[in-house]
Amino acid sequence: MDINYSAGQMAFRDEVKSFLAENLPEPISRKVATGKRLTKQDHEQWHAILFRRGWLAVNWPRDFGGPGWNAIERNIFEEEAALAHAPRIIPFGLAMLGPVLQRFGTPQQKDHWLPRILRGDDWWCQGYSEPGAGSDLASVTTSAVRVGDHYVVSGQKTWTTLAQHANMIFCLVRTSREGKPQQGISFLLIDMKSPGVTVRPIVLIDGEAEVNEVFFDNVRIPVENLVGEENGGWTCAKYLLTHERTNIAGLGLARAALQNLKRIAYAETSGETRLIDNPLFASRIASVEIDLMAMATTNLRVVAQAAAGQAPGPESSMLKIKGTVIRQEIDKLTRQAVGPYAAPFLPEFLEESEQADPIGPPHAMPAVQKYFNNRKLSIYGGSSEIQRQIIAKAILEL
Amino acid sequence: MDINYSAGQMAFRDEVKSFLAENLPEPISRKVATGKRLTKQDHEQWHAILFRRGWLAVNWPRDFGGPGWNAIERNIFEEEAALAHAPRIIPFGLAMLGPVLQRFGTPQQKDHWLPRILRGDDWWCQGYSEPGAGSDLASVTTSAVRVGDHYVVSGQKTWTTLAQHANMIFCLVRTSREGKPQQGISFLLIDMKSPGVTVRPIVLIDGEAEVNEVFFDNVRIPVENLVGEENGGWTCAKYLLTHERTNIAGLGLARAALQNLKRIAYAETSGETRLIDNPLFASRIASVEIDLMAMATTNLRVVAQAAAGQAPGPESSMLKIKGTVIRQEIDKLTRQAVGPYAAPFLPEFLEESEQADPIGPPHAMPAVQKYFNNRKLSIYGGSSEIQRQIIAKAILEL
Amino acid sequence: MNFDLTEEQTILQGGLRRFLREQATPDTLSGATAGDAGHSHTLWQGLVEMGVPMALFPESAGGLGGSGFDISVVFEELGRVGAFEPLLESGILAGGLITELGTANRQEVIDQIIAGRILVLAHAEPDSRYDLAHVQTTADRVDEGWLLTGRKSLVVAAPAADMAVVSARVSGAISDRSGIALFMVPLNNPGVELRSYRLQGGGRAAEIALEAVRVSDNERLGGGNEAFAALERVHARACAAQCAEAVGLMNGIRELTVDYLRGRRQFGKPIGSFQALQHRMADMLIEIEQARSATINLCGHLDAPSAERERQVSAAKNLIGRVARQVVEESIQMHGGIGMTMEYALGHLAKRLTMVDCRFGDADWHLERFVRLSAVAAEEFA
Amino acid sequence: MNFDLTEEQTILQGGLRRFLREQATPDTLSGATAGDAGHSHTLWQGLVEMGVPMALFPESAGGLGGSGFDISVVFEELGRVGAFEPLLESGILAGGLITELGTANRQEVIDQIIAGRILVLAHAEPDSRYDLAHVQTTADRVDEGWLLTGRKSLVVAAPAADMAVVSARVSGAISDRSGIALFMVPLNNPGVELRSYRLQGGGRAAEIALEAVRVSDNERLGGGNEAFAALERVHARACAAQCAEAVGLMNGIRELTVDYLRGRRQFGKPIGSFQALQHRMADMLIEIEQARSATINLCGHLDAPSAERERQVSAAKNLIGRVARQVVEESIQMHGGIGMTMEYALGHLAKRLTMVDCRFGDADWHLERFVRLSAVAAEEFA
Repeated sequence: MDINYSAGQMAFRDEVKSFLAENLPEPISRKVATGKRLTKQDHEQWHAILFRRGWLAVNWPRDFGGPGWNAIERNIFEEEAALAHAPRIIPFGLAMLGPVLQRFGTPQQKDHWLPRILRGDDWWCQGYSEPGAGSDLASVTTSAVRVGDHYVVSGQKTWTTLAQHANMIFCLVRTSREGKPQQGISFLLIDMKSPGVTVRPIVLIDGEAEVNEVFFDNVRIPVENLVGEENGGWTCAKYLLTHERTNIAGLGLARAALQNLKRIAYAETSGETRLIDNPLFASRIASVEIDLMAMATTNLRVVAQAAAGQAPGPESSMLKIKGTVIRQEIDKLTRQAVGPYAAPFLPEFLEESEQADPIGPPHAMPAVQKYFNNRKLSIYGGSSEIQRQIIAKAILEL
Repeated sequence: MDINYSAGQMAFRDEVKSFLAENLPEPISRKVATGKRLTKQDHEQWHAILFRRGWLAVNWPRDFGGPGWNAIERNIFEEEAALAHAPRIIPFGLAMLGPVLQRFGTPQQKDHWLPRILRGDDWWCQGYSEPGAGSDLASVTTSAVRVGDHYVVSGQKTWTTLAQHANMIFCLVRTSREGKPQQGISFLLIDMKSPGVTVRPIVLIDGEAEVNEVFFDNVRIPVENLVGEENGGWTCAKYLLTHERTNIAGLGLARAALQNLKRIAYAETSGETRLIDNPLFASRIASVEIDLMAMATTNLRVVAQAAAGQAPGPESSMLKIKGTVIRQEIDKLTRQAVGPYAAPFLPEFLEESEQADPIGPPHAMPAVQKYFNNRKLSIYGGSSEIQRQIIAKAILEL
Repeated sequence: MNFDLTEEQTILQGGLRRFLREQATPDTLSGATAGDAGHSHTLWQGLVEMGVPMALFPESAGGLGGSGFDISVVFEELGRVGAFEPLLESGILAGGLITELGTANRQEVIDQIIAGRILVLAHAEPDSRYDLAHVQTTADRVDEGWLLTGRKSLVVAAPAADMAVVSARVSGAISDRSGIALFMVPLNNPGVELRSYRLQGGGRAAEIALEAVRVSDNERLGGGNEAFAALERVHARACAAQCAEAVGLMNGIRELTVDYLRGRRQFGKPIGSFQALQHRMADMLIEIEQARSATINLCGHLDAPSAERERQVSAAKNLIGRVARQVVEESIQMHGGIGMTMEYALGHLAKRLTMVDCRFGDADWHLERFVRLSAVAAEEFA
Repeated sequence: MNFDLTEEQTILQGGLRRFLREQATPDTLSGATAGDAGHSHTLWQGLVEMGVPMALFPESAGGLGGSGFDISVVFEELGRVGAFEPLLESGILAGGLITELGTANRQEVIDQIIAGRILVLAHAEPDSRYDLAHVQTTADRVDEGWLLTGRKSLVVAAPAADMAVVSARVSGAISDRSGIALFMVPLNNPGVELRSYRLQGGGRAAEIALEAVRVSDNERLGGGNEAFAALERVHARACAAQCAEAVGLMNGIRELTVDYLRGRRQFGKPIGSFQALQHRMADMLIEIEQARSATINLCGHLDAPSAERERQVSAAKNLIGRVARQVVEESIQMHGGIGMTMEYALGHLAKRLTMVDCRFGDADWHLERFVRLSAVAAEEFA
C-alpha cells in the first residue's frame, strides 16, 4: 500500500497546477472564489481554454478528442481545478451526452455532434426529470409520436439546469405505452429553437433561477435525432447515469469550501475572540475536516479501482452520500459563521458588477446563497435515499 | 397556561419528599445511587414500606388498594422516588398483571391474587416474548392444550426479567391455531414451582443475569388460572401494554442520571482541568440537559391530558423514544467521563459487600455497566422502531 | 399546572388563525417584502383591528395581558403562515422597553403602538454579533440634551417605522453592561440615514447611520443610563416570541410535509408509505413537540429572576435552533426538488425558519451561554 | 498510489484469517479472559509460529516489515474475531520502544519477543487519563542505578508478562514532556506488586505498584532521560494498530448484522427487507469505509514528521471513536435483545469495540487535540 501519488502522478499534478495558474482567467476564478454569478460567456471562455489544451472532455477517449486520462488523472485534474476556483465543466454535453453518442450514436451523429460539443457550438441541457416523476425516471410521460420522418413531441420537463443558456436538449420521451414502462422510452435530441418549445425559469430558495421548466407543444423533431433504437432509450439513460458519476464525491469543491469556511472563521469575531478560537465552533470545523480527510482516501480507493479497470459500482453511492453530508455540513457551518448578517437577502451582490458596499461582510450573502442552493446535493442525481437503496441492494444484498 | 404545580400538588410533592426522606432505607438508596446490585430482599423491603403507606400500587384504583392518584400525582411520586434513589417498583405484578386482573379477572381471581400482589406474597414475572418473536407478540407459539380441567403448557419464553426471583409467571400462550394469529392466544397464570418449569439465566453484555429463558415442558395448569376467555388473551395483552406505559419517559431516572454525570464530571480531572470545565464536554452535558428540560414539559403535557381523563395515546411513543435517547446519551457521556477506567470488568464491585478497593474511581464500573445495560431501553417494551411506526400510523396517518 | 389556553387566548388564536389563513397568502407576503415598507398594510390593519398588538401589553399599560403565553399564542399563529408583520419589533421590543422604562409620554406612545403605529429598536451594531451588551454608538452630553453618533445594524422593520428606540453608550467600554442609555429618535431626524434591504425570511430591515443626532433629555427612556437589565428582559420576551413563531413555522412545515407524503406517489406508492421516511417524519414530530415544550418553558419563566429566566432563554434558543435545522433540512429533503422552489409554500417557511437561528443568538452561541449561566447552579457538585 | 497489499501481506492476511476463524472461538476467548494469564497460550503459540510478532518489527531489528500497513493487516484480522492476544502490548509498545531506543541486549530481547516472550509497557498512571506526558512515578538516582517508586495503571496484559518497560520521571513537573526515562523492570522484582483484573473487552490488565524498585543504569532504555518523543512515536503505531483492530471489529459486526437482517423474520418478512433498517445499515457501511480510510491515512503517515503524524493520529482516533459508537449501538439495536447477550458473538465484539474509545484517548479528546495540532497549519488564514 502507498497513499502517495507516484512520481508520474505528481508531475501530472504540477502540470495541471501550472496550467491553471497560467490560463484560468483571474476575473473568473475570483467570481468562483467569492461566490459570484458566472455568465454564460464565463463558462464558454473557460471551456474554450480547456478545449485548446485538449483537457475539456475529461472522460472522453483520445479518439474522440479526450485527453485519454485514467480515473486517477481525472481525479487530480478535477481536484486541482476546484481548488484553483475554476468553474465546473458544464456536464450536459461533455460528461453526459458525449459518452452516449460515442456508444450509441450513428457515425453521422458522432461526426456532427461531438465536434460541436467540444467547440462549444451547442449548449446542451438535460431533459430527464418530469413533474411528478422525481427519482422514478421510468415514469416518463412526455410523448413522441412518429409522423412521417419526424417525431412530434408534447409534454414537459422540469429541473432543467441552465436551460436558459441552452440551444439543444437531450430528452427521454415515451414512444410506446406497451410492455414495462422502461421499454417504451426513446432518447431524442431536440433543438430548443423549434416552434413549440418554451422555457420557464424556476426561482429556488437561494433566490436564483438555475433550473427551469421546459414545455413541448407538438414540437417536430427529425427522426435522425433519435439516438439508439426507438424504445431503446432506457439503455442510453442508464449508460449516461454511470457516466454522470465521475467526481461524485465533490472532493475538490469540499476542500475549497472548507478553506472558505476557515477564512471566514478567522475573519469573524465575537467580542475579542476570533470565531476560529471558539472551542465549540473549532471542534465542529475539525470534525468535518476529519471526515473530509477520510473521504479523500475513500475516494482515492474507488478511483484506484476505476483506474485498474473496474467500473465504478455501487461504491459511488457511498461517495455521493458522504460527499453530500460533508459539503452540506461545511455550508451550514459557513452560514452559521457569518452570524446575524446571514439575514439580508441581497441577490444583487452576487453580481460582480455591483458597485455598492455590501450589507455586512462581503462573504455573508454568498454563504447563505450556497447553503440554500446546496440542499440540492442530496436531492439531484439520485437522492440520498435512492443511493441508500442502491447500497442496501447491491452491496449489502438486503 | 401555568407551568407550575398547584398549591395542592406542591403540598403533595412535599409529602412525598418527607415520606421518602423518613422511610426509604439508606442502605437501599445508597445502592441505587451508586449503581450497586439490589437483592430480592431489598425490593421486598421497599415494597412492604410502600404498601404500609398505601403507595405501592400507584396505578390501582382506591377500591383495590391503590392510592387513587391521578396521572399528575403518580408523576410527582415517580419522579421524587427516582431522585431520592428509591428502587423502582417491580412492575410485573403491580403495574402489569394487577390492572389486567381488575379488568378481566373473575371475582375469585381478584380476591385471591390482588391482595397477594400487594402483600408481596408472590413475585411475578412476565411471559410474553419468545425466541424468534421479538416485537411481533402475535406470533406466540408456546402452546396450552386443554386436558380435562388443566391446560398442558409446552414451549419457551425469553427475556424474562428477574424470573430468578419469581414464583409466578403470567403468560401469553397459544390455545388455538385457527383464524388470525391474534385470535388463538390466551392469558394464563403459571406457578413456576410446577413440574416441568425451568429457568435459565441469560448473561447480558453488562455481565449481569437480569433476564432469563423460561422453559415449559408439559406443565399442568388448572383452568381456573385462565384470565379472560380462552382465545381472548390478545385483549388482555393489549390492555396490559397501555398500562405498562406509565412513567414511560423515565424522567426521574434521567434527572438522577444527569446529576450523577455532573458529579462525576466534577470529580474527574484531565491535567489541571475538571472535566466539567472542558468546553466540549460541558456543551455535550448542556445539550442533553436542555433536551431533558424540554422533555420534562412534554411529559407533563401528556400527563396533564391523562389526568384530564384522556387515555395516554400514541404520545407515549414519543415520550418513550425521546426519553430513551436522552437516557442513553447521558449514559454514554457518563461512560466517557470515567475515561480509561471504563476498561476494567469488575462485576464483584457491584456488590455492596465487596470490601476491596475498587480499580480506579468507584463510579467507573457502575457507569460502564449502566451504559451497556441501558441499551435495552430502546429495545424492550416496544422497540424505538415499533414506536416510530406507531407515531407514523396513529399520529401522522401515513 | 395547566396547559390549556384561557378563553380569551383561545378566541384570539382562532380569530388570528382564520384571518391569517385567508389574508396572509404567499402573494401578499412576497408583495410585502417587495414593497418599500417591507410589510403589508392590509395584514397590519387587520391585526390591529383584532387587537393583536394590545394582547402584547400588560393591563397596567392599557393592554390585554402581555404574558408569555399571550405572546406565544400570537406568534405561533404568525409563524404558521410565515407572516412577518412587525409585531415583535414594535410591540415586544420598542413597546416593551417603553413600557418597562417609561418616557415623558409613555402611555401616549403605547396607545399609538396598540393603534398601529410602528416603532423599532435600533440596538445591534455591525460588530456586536449576538452580544447584547455591545454598544459602540455614543451619546455625548451637550446642553440639556445628547448627541448620538454610531451605526446600528439589522434593524428589522425600520423601513416601516417612523421612530426608533436607539441604544447608545454614555460610559464604559464597548461591551460593558453598565452605561447604556436608550433614546427615542424620530427616523426623519437630521443626521439619521437609513439603508433599506430585503430579508431572507421576508420583510425588510435597515442599516442606520447616526451622525451627531440631537435628542433631548426627555427622549431618554427611564431618564437613566442603566438600560441593560431592561434590554435583557425585553430580549427574553422577544426570544419567547421568536421561539413561538418558530414552533408555528415548524407546524406549518409539518402539515405541508405530511400532506405531501400522503399525496405524492413514486414507484407506484405514496412516498409516505416508505418506512425510512415514516421513521424520519416521526423523529421530526418528536422534536417539534420538544420545541413546543422548550417554548412553554421559556414563556412560563419570563417573570422569573433573571438568572433562571436567561437560562431558559438559552435553553429554548438552543433547542429551537437545532430543531429548526432538522425540520428545514428534512422537510426539503422529503419534498425533493419542489421543496427548493419559491413557488411552493415550503420555500418561504423554510427560509424564515432557517433565519430564526441568525437572530438573538444561534444554537451554539446559546449552548455556550447556557453552560456559563448554569455554572453557578452547578457548583453544588463541586 | 496503490491500495493493494504486498504479496507477503496477502499471504499473512489469509493465513491469519483462517487460523483465527478456526481457533479464536468464543469459548477460547472467554476461557482466556477467565484464566490467570488473560490470554490463550494456544492462540499465542499459533501467532508466534505464523511469524506474526515478526511482522511488526523492521528488518533492521530482525523483523519482516513493521510498516503501518503490516500493522494494519495483522490487527484488522485480530479485530475481526475479537481476539486480544498481547501483540499490541508486547510487539508494538514494549517491543517498539526497545527497538527505538535500544537496551544493552536490544536484539536479544527483540528476538525473544518475536519468539513469543511477552513484555508490556507500564506507562499510564491513575491520574493521567489520556495525557501521554503525565508521569508521576519517580526515578531517583542511587549509586550506579535508580529507585523507581509510583503507581502504574491499566497495564494491559501485565498478568501475562514477565517484564515491563516502566516510565519514570527523572526531572520536571508531572506533565512535562522532558525528563521521562524508561526502564526494563522484571515483574518479579522486589517492590513490584501486581493487582490483576479482567477487562470489559476481554483479556486482563493489572495495576502495578512500584515501591523503591532497584534498577541499574543498563536497564535504562537508550541510556537517556528524554524518552517522550519515542513514547509518542510508538503510541502513534499503537493507535494505528488499535484503529485497524477497530476496523476489523466493525467488519466482523457488520457481517453478523447483515446475516441477521437477512435471516431473521418478523411480521412475516426478513427484517432486512424493512427500508428503515436498510437505510441505517447503508449509513453504517459508509462510516465503516470511512473508518478504514482514516486508518489507512494514519498507517501511511507513521513515518511522517511528528506534527503531521500526530494530527493523523487524532483524526483517526476521533473518527474511529465516533464510528465505533454508531456501529456498536446500531448493530445491537438492529439485533434486538439477542444483540445484548454474551451468548451470541456480537456481545464480545461490541464490548471490545466500545472499549477502543477508552484507550489512548477518546473521540472528543482527540478532536480537541486535532484542533490544537491544526492551529499552526491554520495560521495561513490569519
